[in-house]
Amino acid sequence: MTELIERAESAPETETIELSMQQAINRALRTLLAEDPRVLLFGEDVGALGGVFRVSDGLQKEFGDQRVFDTPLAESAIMGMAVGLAMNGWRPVPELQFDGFAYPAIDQIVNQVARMNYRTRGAAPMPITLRLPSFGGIQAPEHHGESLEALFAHTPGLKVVAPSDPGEAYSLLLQSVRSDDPVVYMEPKACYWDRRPVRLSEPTDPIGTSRVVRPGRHATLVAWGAMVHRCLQVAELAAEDGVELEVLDLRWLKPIDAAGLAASVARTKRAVVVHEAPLTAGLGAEVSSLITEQCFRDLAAPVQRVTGFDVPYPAGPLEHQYLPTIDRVLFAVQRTLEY
Amino acid sequence: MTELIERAESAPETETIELSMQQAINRALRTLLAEDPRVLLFGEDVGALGGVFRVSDGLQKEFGDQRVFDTPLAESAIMGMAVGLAMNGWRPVPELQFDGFAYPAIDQIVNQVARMNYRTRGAAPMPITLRLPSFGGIQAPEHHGESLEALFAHTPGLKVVAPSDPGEAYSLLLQSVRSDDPVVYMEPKACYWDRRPVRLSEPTDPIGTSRVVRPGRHATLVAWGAMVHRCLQVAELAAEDGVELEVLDLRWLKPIDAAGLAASVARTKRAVVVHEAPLTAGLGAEVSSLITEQCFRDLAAPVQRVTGFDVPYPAGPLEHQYLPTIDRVLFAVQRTLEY
Amino acid sequence: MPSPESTGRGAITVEHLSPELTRGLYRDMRTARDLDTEAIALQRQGVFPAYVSVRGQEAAQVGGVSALDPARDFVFPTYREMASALAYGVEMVGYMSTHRALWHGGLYDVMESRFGAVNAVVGGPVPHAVGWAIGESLRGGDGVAMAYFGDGASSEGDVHEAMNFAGVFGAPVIFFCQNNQWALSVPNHRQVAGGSIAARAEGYGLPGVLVDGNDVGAVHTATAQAVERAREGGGPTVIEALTYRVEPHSTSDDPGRYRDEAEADRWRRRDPLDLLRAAMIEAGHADEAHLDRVDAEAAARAERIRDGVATAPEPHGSELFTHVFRESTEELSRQRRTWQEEVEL
Amino acid sequence: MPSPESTGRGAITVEHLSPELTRGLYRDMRTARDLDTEAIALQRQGVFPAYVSVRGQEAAQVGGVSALDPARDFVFPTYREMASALAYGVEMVGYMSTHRALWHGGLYDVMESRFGAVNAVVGGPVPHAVGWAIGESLRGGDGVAMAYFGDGASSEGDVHEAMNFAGVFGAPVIFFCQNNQWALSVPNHRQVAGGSIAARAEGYGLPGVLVDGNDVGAVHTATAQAVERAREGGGPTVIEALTYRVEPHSTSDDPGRYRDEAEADRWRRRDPLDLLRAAMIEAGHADEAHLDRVDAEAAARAERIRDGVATAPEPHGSELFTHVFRESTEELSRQRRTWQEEVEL
Ligand SMILES: Cc1ncc(C[n+]2csc(CCOP(=O)(O)OP(=O)(O)O)c2C)c(N)n1
Ligand SMILES: Cc1ncc(C[n+]2csc(CCOP(=O)(O)OP(=O)(O)O)c2C)c(N)n1
Ligand SMILES: [Mg+2]
Ligand SMILES: [Mg+2]
Repeated sequence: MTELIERAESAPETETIELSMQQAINRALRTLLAEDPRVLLFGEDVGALGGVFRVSDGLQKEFGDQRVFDTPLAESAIMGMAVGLAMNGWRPVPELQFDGFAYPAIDQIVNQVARMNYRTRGAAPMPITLRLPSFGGIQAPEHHGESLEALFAHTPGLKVVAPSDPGEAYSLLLQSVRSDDPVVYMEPKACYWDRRPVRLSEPTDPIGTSRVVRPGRHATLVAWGAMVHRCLQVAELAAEDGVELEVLDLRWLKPIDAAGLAASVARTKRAVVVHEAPLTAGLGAEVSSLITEQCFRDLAAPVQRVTGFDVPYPAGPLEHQYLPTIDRVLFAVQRTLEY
Repeated sequence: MTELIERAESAPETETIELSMQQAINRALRTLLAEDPRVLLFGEDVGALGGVFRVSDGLQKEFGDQRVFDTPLAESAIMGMAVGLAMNGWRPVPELQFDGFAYPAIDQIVNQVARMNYRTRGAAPMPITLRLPSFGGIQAPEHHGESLEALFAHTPGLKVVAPSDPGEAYSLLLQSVRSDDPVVYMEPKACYWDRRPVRLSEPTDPIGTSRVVRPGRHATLVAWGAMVHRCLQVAELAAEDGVELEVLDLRWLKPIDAAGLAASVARTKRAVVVHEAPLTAGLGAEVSSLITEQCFRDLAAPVQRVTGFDVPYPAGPLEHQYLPTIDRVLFAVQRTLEY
Repeated sequence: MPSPESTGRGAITVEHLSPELTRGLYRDMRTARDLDTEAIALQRQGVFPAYVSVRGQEAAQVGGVSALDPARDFVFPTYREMASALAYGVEMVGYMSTHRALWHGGLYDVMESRFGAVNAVVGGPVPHAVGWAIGESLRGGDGVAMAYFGDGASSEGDVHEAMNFAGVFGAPVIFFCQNNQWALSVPNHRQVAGGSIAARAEGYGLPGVLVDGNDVGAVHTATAQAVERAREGGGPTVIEALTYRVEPHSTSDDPGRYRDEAEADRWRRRDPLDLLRAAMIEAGHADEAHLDRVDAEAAARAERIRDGVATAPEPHGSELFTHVFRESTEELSRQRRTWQEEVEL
Repeated sequence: MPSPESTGRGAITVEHLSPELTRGLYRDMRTARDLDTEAIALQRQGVFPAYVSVRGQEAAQVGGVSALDPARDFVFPTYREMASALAYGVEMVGYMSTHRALWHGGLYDVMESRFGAVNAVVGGPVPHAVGWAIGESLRGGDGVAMAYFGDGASSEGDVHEAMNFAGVFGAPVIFFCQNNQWALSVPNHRQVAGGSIAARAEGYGLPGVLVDGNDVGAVHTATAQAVERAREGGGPTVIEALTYRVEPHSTSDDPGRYRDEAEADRWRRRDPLDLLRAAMIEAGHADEAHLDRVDAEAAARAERIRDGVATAPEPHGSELFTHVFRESTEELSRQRRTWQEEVEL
């Protein structure tokens, strides 16, 4: 793994190279640390270890333990510390080790980080990017497969993003850390090791835009993170039967690209939203509502939601029965086409 | 205030008396403490003070400080303690003093309370009712006007309820505390002092049912907590113009009464959902999606959402510009009627 | 260590302080006292929806904050830091407007004041102070962060996490606990296991100081020592200023339900302003005439602040949307239009 | 107080214990060691997705838990309590199945075992133990709760809140910290301000005991004293058993990135099983023949458990829905039907 990162490191920024998402994020962090001396990386085990997913591998060595450092094991203090660092002119990039361990920090995130700019009428902005390994699919222990996007998206003052491939991960992270607003950057663990040829490029699309990763005309599949790939698999299969599915990678989960959703569904007339989080009050409900509000007359069928079930995220053998399967998405596509 | 409670106390359980919601909840707690020696009430200032809203007034005196007691000021430990008490055979009824101070306890609520029964495959049930003074409308300080229902409803393993009047508050609390599942009982602060003639009655409707508080045929207004009354005001005004609005008090926010929503909207063809929480990823999106999924062919217009804005809950003078106003609901009704 | 004073008895001395300092302390404490009185009146008149009094805690607040340098330090307050704000030089109409509920965090500029926004989350701002202090060390600056919290707040996990972080990073931060012996209706012995917040410091390898919170000179000296140590790289200190909440928790509270006013009365009789006044005269730092003049100036300033806050304009509804983000979003612009069309009308 | 042993040197004695007790301790520690070895092998074979070793912590775990009474006490474990579970009498195929990821909390009956579910939230179960203990006092029972946590967990706010609650309520709970000197990649000196978790106890008015965690007799005795005190109404105790995590944090970890294995080697050479074996022979509690027999029995039992867990049936997909609520909901039944029709097929 180390060699791969080294190889990646030696390539100049514009070249197209094969990288995993974990390497791409590492590259982005390096770019950010190098370009802005106010950027600080910290969290549990992000220093010498380089993070449990090696995302910050080598960064402490390169930038020193004043820029990249470990904290004691306390999530609330990590986020609270980020607030104070921001108020002293830094641009904190804290990591919380896993999605499920963001819960102990929710008070600081919701009651402090998200509203400090508001509370101070703009005097104390919070240019904080919370890096959060997120979502499931890797047969991890309990609390290591959670999807918190609905909670973050519901919190005024936060922006939320989830990349789905290495190139996206790179440019979206640059965009997040350079933003003066707090961003929750959700890293889909299941994609960390996906290697793809990528061009490491500067962000070009504005914050809050989605992207069509596969055009189609019979229905739109909306997803983020690893579920984008699930949807691409489904589109591949459907294509064999002559059904052309458009796959839209929402990526910004707050602000949501309402216009992008409307543009796609106005053409396809049908939509299926797919996510890992449980159904009830999941972000799929927001996506479904936004589409319906904008495309009511165009819609040929109600927006379908294919999501995790309303059950706690299960252990290994049941994980793949919990997460949206290809079959479930196909059934939903069929339902919407035959409605 | 004390005299009112005393008067309420002397009335036999079946009589119809005038009570505020705060008194009705007090009565329900008294009933519960008396009927089941395993019920324990605890939290910040619930003992001698009787709670900042006097909801537990007199209960420590009546049942002793072993059944009704203050804890130190630490929300996470309050909920964590509830878990341990439940595992030792008690039926804990913790209070967290205000909605915004539930955030420090979210880890214990989501990662522990909500999934202990699941984690132990049914060996360690969590018959915990979290009483949470909730929602806005009383010009309170920051963090005292928050609406957390979307977060709770999204959490597998929790049930969530919000009463809208004193009689409901009474019977829904009996039902919540007697349930073997964890329930978040959200008390609409703005309704605490609303006095109404009520019949204190045993719960009859099953958990997860809504109720129609005003029948109508032109559109359905869906709400919970204090917004039910806002919707009733709107219905009153609309009736002057010959528009008959049905008002549905959702009350159970998890499980949601999908069938009740469908039955109403199948008749009225139109729906407006009203809540205090911010729009994006609020529970209104779930309600809207549930209605649309079930009544797609019947719907004459997309479900309208009238909600708080996507901004942190504001201070006094702006509160009433943040919360859904009568005008905003009327505009939405007009939009759906004219769609 | 707890002196007999800390039980609500005994006089104080200011012999060890400069007359200039004690005069400044007296002026700020007196002004805060008068402003507090005005604020309670404003609440009774319905101008403030509620108010949290600092009465009796002026020595703890002014004594501590006066050891800081507003040009390089940074204060992280709770919701009960009016006298600290005043003594630190915060623009007080802006500060008091939080009590008129004009804006939750207050209307002063927190960055310019180097005094954080009013914070209602008990314990919540304490890790901010530690983060700020760590950031100060990283910058190579010599500023010190002051984290205020109450005896009740000491029970919160955040305070522990913050102390541990501060210890591990050796951060220049003062953990300043105003132990006013009540957390709303809960007294110390049902709140603070072991009975002392200062005593917790040792467990983190930090110095802990218990000081008579009604003795402004003692508070000032203890804080000045801690600030000096922090500034010189000696790391954090925990200070516990033992005082008493002589007023109700807030104007909405009814302490008759939970405490014996005899105890409060004993503390009322040991008023920090009276103690300071007597000590100043005894030490020859001022005479009655001087102090009377200061009293008059304080009252006048308190009135000006009162008038300012009572007549301050309400924020415009559009401010709902202005400060949510630095870079706003289309969705929020859309909601703002809805507000304009359907609420502002 | 820290003895020279706690730096990884020195022999132990069991003279003060009964031969019967030390034989039991040896049997359990040996069985746990063998089961640990089997578990690491199962992980390498791909049967376990991951495993967290207890190697080197058997004395801390078995010594402590053996002071409890499984008929009336209750244990609240973390994710690294295999030797405790075994010594406490938990059904071990059910316990180990958590490592095969068959069910997150394990498949043993936690209420019947009086041993809580495997809990992955660092610090999270500590307040549960306090709640249980408060409930026990309220019931008038004489059970004691045991809260396990690590040195890393001591940084979490929950642990502080729990200790403070326990102190205020005088709850019969043992806060048992296994200080294995590492929290994943973070060593004590970057984790525990002040350097000792036991030293924190005083700040809560509680007794704190630092004990050599590789000396099973010392751990047992310290815990037995704390249990007795708690049972008699004397309230909580904080015990810090100083030991060392000789293995990686988990089978997914790579300690070469962050620590010098020379230190780990020193601790490996001070193996708690070797120490106990030597001390038993010296004290005449057992001879080599007896211990060899126990070794053989332990190995055989570990193999049986290994076989049991390796061949245990996977849970049926319908269990996704079975335990969410005691009283399930229509919505969940509908989702279960979706699962049946679209996933189970
Ligand atoms: C996290 C949190 N929980 C609960 C409250 C409600 N509350 C406001 S003040 C208070 C008591 C605080 O006591 P203390 O920390 O001693 O401060 P004091 O009011 O005495 O200055 C409580 C419980 C809050 N503001 N924040
Ligand atoms: C709340 C929380 N944060 C982070 C983690 C990730 N994590 C798992 S174990 C661990 C280190 C724990 O160290 P310690 O408490 O010393 O226990 P040990 O593993 O040494 O037994 C971390 C950071 C977690 N499980 N829970
Ligand atoms: Mg106090
Ligand atoms: Mg450890």
